[in-house]
Amino acid sequence: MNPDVLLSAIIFLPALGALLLAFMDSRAVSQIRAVALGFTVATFVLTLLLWGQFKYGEAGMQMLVVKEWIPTWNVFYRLGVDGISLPLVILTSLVTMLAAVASWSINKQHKGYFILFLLLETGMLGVFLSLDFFLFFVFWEVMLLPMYFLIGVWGGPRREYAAIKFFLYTLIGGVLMLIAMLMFYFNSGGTTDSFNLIELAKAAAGTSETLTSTLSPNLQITAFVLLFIGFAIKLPAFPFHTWLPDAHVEAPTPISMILAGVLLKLGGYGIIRVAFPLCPYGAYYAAYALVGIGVFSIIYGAFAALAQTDFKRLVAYSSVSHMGYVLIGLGVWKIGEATGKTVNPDMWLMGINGAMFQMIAHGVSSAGMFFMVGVIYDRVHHRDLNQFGGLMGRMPLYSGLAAGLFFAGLGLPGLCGFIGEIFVVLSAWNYSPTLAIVAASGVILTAGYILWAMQRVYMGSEYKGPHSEDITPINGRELTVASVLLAFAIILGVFPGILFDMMQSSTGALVDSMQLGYEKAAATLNELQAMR
Amino acid sequence: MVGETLKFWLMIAWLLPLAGFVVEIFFGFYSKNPRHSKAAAWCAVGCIGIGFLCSANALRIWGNANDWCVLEVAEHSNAHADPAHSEETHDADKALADHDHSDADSAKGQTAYSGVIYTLGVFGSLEVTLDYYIDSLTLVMFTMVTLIATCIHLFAIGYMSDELTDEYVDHSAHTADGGHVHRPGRFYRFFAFMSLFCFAMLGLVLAGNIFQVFIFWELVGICSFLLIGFYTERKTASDAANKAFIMNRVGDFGFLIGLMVLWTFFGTFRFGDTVVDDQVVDQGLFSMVHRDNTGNLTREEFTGDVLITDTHGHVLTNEDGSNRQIPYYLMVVVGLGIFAGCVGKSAQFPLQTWLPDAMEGPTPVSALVHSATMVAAGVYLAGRFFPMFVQEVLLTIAYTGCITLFLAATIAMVATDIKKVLAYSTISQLGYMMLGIGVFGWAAGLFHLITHAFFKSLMFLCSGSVIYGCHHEQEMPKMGGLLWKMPITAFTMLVGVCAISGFWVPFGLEFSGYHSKDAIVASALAFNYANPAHFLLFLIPLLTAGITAFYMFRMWFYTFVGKPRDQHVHEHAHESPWVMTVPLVILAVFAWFCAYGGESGRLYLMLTGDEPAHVAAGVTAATAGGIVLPGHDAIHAVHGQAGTWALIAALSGALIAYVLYGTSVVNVEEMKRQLAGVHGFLANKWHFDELYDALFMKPAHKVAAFCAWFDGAVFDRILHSAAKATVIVSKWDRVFDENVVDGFVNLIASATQSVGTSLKVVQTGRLRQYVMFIVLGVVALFAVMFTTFPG
Amino acid sequence: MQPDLSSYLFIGAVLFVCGVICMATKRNAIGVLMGVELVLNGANVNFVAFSKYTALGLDGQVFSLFVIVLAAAEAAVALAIVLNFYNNHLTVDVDRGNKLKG
Amino acid sequence: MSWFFTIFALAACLGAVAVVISQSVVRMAFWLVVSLGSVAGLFFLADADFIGAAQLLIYVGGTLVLLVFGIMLTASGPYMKIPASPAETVVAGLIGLMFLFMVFSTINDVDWNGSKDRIMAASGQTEKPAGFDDGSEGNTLRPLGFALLGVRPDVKDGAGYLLPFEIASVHLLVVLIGAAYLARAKRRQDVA
Repeated sequence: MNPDVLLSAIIFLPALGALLLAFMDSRAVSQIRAVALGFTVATFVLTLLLWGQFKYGEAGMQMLVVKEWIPTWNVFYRLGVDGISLPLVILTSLVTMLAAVASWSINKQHKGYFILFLLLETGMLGVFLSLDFFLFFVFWEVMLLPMYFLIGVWGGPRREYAAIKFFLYTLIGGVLMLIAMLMFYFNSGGTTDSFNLIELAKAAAGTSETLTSTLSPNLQITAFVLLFIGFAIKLPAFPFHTWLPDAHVEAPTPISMILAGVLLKLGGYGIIRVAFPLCPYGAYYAAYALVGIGVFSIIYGAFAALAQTDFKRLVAYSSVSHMGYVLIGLGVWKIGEATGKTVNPDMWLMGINGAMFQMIAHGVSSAGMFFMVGVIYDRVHHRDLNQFGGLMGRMPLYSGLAAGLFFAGLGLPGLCGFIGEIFVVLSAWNYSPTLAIVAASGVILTAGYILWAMQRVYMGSEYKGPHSEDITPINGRELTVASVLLAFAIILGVFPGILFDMMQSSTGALVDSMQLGYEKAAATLNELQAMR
Repeated sequence: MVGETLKFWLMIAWLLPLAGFVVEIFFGFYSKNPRHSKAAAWCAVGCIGIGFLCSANALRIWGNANDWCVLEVAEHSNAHADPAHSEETHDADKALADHDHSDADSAKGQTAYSGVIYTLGVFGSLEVTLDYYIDSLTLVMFTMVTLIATCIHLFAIGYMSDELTDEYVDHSAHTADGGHVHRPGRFYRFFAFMSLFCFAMLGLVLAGNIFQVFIFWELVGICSFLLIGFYTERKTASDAANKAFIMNRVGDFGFLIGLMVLWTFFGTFRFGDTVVDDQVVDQGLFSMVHRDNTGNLTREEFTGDVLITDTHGHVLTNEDGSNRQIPYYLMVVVGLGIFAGCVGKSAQFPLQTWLPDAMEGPTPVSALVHSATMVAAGVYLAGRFFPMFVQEVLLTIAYTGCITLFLAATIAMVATDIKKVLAYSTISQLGYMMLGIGVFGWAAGLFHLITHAFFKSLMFLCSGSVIYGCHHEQEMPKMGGLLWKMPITAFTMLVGVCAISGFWVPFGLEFSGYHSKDAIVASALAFNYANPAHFLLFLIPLLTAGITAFYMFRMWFYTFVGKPRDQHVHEHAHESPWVMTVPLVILAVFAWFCAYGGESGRLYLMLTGDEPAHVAAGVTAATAGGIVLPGHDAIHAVHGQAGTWALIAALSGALIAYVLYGTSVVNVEEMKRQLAGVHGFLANKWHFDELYDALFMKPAHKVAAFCAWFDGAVFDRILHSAAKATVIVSKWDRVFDENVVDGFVNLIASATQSVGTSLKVVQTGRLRQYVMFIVLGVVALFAVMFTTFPG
Repeated sequence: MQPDLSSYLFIGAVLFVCGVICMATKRNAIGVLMGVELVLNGANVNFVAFSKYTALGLDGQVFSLFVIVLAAAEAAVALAIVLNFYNNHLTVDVDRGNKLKG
Repeated sequence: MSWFFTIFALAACLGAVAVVISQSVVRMAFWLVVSLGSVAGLFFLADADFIGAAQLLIYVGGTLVLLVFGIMLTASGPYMKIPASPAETVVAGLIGLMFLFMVFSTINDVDWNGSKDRIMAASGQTEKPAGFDDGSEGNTLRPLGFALLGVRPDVKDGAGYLLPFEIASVHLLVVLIGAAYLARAKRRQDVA
């Protein structure tokens, strides 16, 4: 298919579905579900098509689409895909599709739910595919609103609180990003390429032909900090994470799946696509903070998870813990003080690849974990860890699948969680032995809270909570979702090369360009000092 | 070429159990009659049995390819070896039987093969792969694991047969109302997990790099978790499963640190060099560190850093021309890190507490996972990674092993649960192996690993048979006098007990444990002679050899002889069916004879065929730590002496056990009362569980609670107060808005209105007046104009 | 006395003032209308005078022409309004139409 | 010539004054005719023959007739004379006189010839526009016609009045319709 059409179709097909749903009778629930599911499946097929057309080994952007949008402000409709965004796009459409299947459990206002759901998918895919900073920002915000309503209307008892908390946090992040965006725009002269992420990145590395003026090293630091906070909120990293447990706990199951499976990845993606290439010097400057925050998030999230009694909250904190690895992997950039060159750049490359893998892996495993929590919640309507037990006997198949997905989250080899974590940790010693050791100790805590939770829920002699009579074996629909996720977890865990092959050219190019960018900024600083 | 063939056969042996797992778990669940069919069990037995045949075949191919040079060379130096009696001793030798020994003088060719199975990820020059590394140790381990696993699978068909029901009553699991748990049987699931375990264990052995070892390390861990927690309804079982996994993770944390250092400084995980057409294509770790002729690592003169070399011993350089090197202390960290993993897996001090609890799993699991294979994997890894260990690490290993073997043996003396006795004995024996490796008796440690695997799995199966025959009664105080109720079990168990005690029998029919334990004690003695400061490393194992014999015979006497202590148990006891006794007999044969010939026997020679190069000569020059390590000759010299001491210790231990438990000369209960303090201390396992609970578990939960509290109380409070502040500000804003801003607007409005009202009167509505006003206005305007701008 | 610009302007002024007074004093709506006509004529006289005596040229005449046309139109509409007013109030007294009184 | 001017001027002024003074509407109409007709005469004297003709035709012949029709339609008995209050009359007269005085003084103060020269100098004209009071032309009809059609032969680069002319025509049409609508006979409604 023509790339212009394909990329736009991937983004806007769900929106089209939402439009179609708007004209349907709101009482025709099964048709609404079928149409919504149909559109998500179609989108998934399109992303697979995209994968088919993707050329391995090319470092740059592929299937570029450039159309004028708001010429007065130099805003363009720029789309493209590379090895970094492609896996995330596929993950998004996959998780959304599965979440659509999981949405059968939604029991009110189906029409509105699915319309918002599909709009959300459009926003997410748009963020991953857009290459124009403004367009990126627009899609970023487009995502926000449906999510707000999905939590606020279809959520649990404290849904309004959670929704507003989520909304405010993300909005603050968006505002910080907006400031940074304008910094870049005006510092690069406000020309036609001033919103072009690719050219801005090239300009930072000093290889751009169209943009010559860039941020000074000090401004780069400011811009990076702004962008980083914006993305760290989404990630979520340690001091900005408190929206996550509330949002997850209150959101309905499929929305939790999307939140954990896709939305958190936007933070990591933003760092790797925007913050890093656009301000390499700032990135290096803040690298220690990045890794430090990542390590702290791992330990803190794991400890917090250990103390939870709400099943879903535990899984939510496990997300905080797991996403810490992403920050570590991205940040392990060490520059020799004497040489000014990167020490062991391959280690950093490995860290970035590991971080990317961790994002995908976490997308699969945490979506699975949330779904598994949702399955049992649909039956017994509570999530108190101390009131479960004995599910292994009552729902053996469900428990088996859940065990698989939880093991994936625990980082068991052969399942997806392992590869990302271990590669990140392996790359960390080169950067800082202390932080690496602390990060590695996370394996103990992770095992602790996951196994303890599994023991309380699945093992034991009998079920201890209310609604014991409602515990029925897993049904076909739930089985499909869970087994697809588990299958992906196994495939990714056994053949991680599938992902690494896809992204290694792009990540390699990123590492190279950032090193160039750092050297350029360092040269500027030296000149300044020489002048003084 | 040979490497490819070996890889082919071993891969089959490795992957068949995985296929078996998939079939069993799905077939078991979806088959028509999952609760009554033994098909899953036969499938599992088939898979692992074929795996055994493949391994044996691979061993044969390997031997043929290098003309059994391992054995030939050895025969020249050990004249008293006797190949004529070798047939029944070891499976490898069966293949040997058809072989012609004409090529005895040929030099030792290539015996280790390694290569890539597939790539996990490539990052610039870094490459993470799944490799295979096949040498004599791999092959012996493969054969041993598959053989024992086959026997145990067979045994388990009988042992687990009461799971073949729709309504299994678990007497150990209680519901809230005091009843027993009723559940469907889970026969197929057990065998599926067992198959998965076999896959993971074989993968661990086949692994060609340390990272891959870590992968399968974790996988065997999770299989162990699943199998320990097989009776998920029992709280004790799930607790034990968690404990096992988490304590292993503590060890793996160290393992991971070792991996990180290796990866950062060496950039590879491979063990050996990958050789294609006599060219080294990928250099492995073992050739990256070079040892000089004293057996020490080549180090940089001033900094003392260890130099990293290529296969020929030339120092590799970085891009900027400096030498590639790793600080010496990091070599210690690597060694200790990897060893930490071994400590966790092999239940060494201080992570030993999980293994006794792991006995909650079904007995075949204890036999396979927690005695013969998985727990021995730690020793295997220590042996495999031996070339990278420096003296400090070896000393740590030795002391860890020494502490462990004594600790566990003392606890075993007072344990009453038959499986717990065996579990502590396992820990103790693993300590022996570690000690052997630590005192440079590389071959001795691994030798004991193999022999121990046979006799300990045998004893576990025997205990399983007893438990099965006594209807799941595990407490020895309730047994007694079972000798003629279940004779096969009793006598095979006696073989195991003698083997572990290391009894000598004339005419070369010594029990296998005699050879292997002798080797370890000899190494320790040689080490003691070389480093007199570390005399405890010899004395304690020697003493413990006596304790071992004591508690083992205590167990045997307790169980099988004397008067029946529980009439009910005794009356219902019966011998197990053939499917359980046949494996016992097979294993008993191996437990007795597998080490036939001792250090000139086939097994030992096979095992040491690919011994690390520097082991034979020892480390002759002391380094800063002052440790000198004995070579082969030094060990050989003290062999007879050590063997005698060990035998005396074992015999006296057995004698004391007979006096105490075999006869009624001494009242044991009375003794127990008199030594209540010691007994209680030992029975409470030296209070390690309480200690760890207070040291780690409680603080961890405290910290966790703090983190959770912190989130709610600090972050959310900040957030909420920010929100409240916003609300207050907005309230004030409202007041301001309503009073000031609105007031101003209202003022303007009312002023306008009053002006309008006052001007209203002018608005008469009368046309003519308007005209007048206009005219007046014009006139006035002009008048003003003329007066203001005259002229 | 030859007429000059000023004399025309004087005449225009007289007409204008008469028209204004007419508008101001007459209560009859039609009288008011007549006043308007006078005012317009006064203006016209000025236009024509400027046309003749100044550099304005023909433009003054064109303007006066438009004034005449507009005056006619205005008269027509005003009369129609007056008739409407008469229909509604049965009088033409403009003082009766004081609905706009504030 | 000056005689004629004096006569017409007096007639116009007196007629206007008479309009103001008359109490009867009909008389007022009569005096208006006199006044406007005189103004037409003044136009002729000022060489504005077409305007004079138009004054006669449209004002005297059209508008005044219209007014008379209006008077006839509305002049029912009591409304022929609606006397104003004497005070009003006095005030109006005073104000009117002030106004008159003001205008007169203004006219006298202005230096008309000087201003004419200044205007001509500013607009770059040296002569009076050609084709206006040129005897051979005889009248202003032709240049007016051209001017209304957008052509100005008398002024260099001058713009015509085609657009205002057209607007006026449309305006007249609208007025026609509007007047007809407003004045149409309606059914009587209650005067409440």
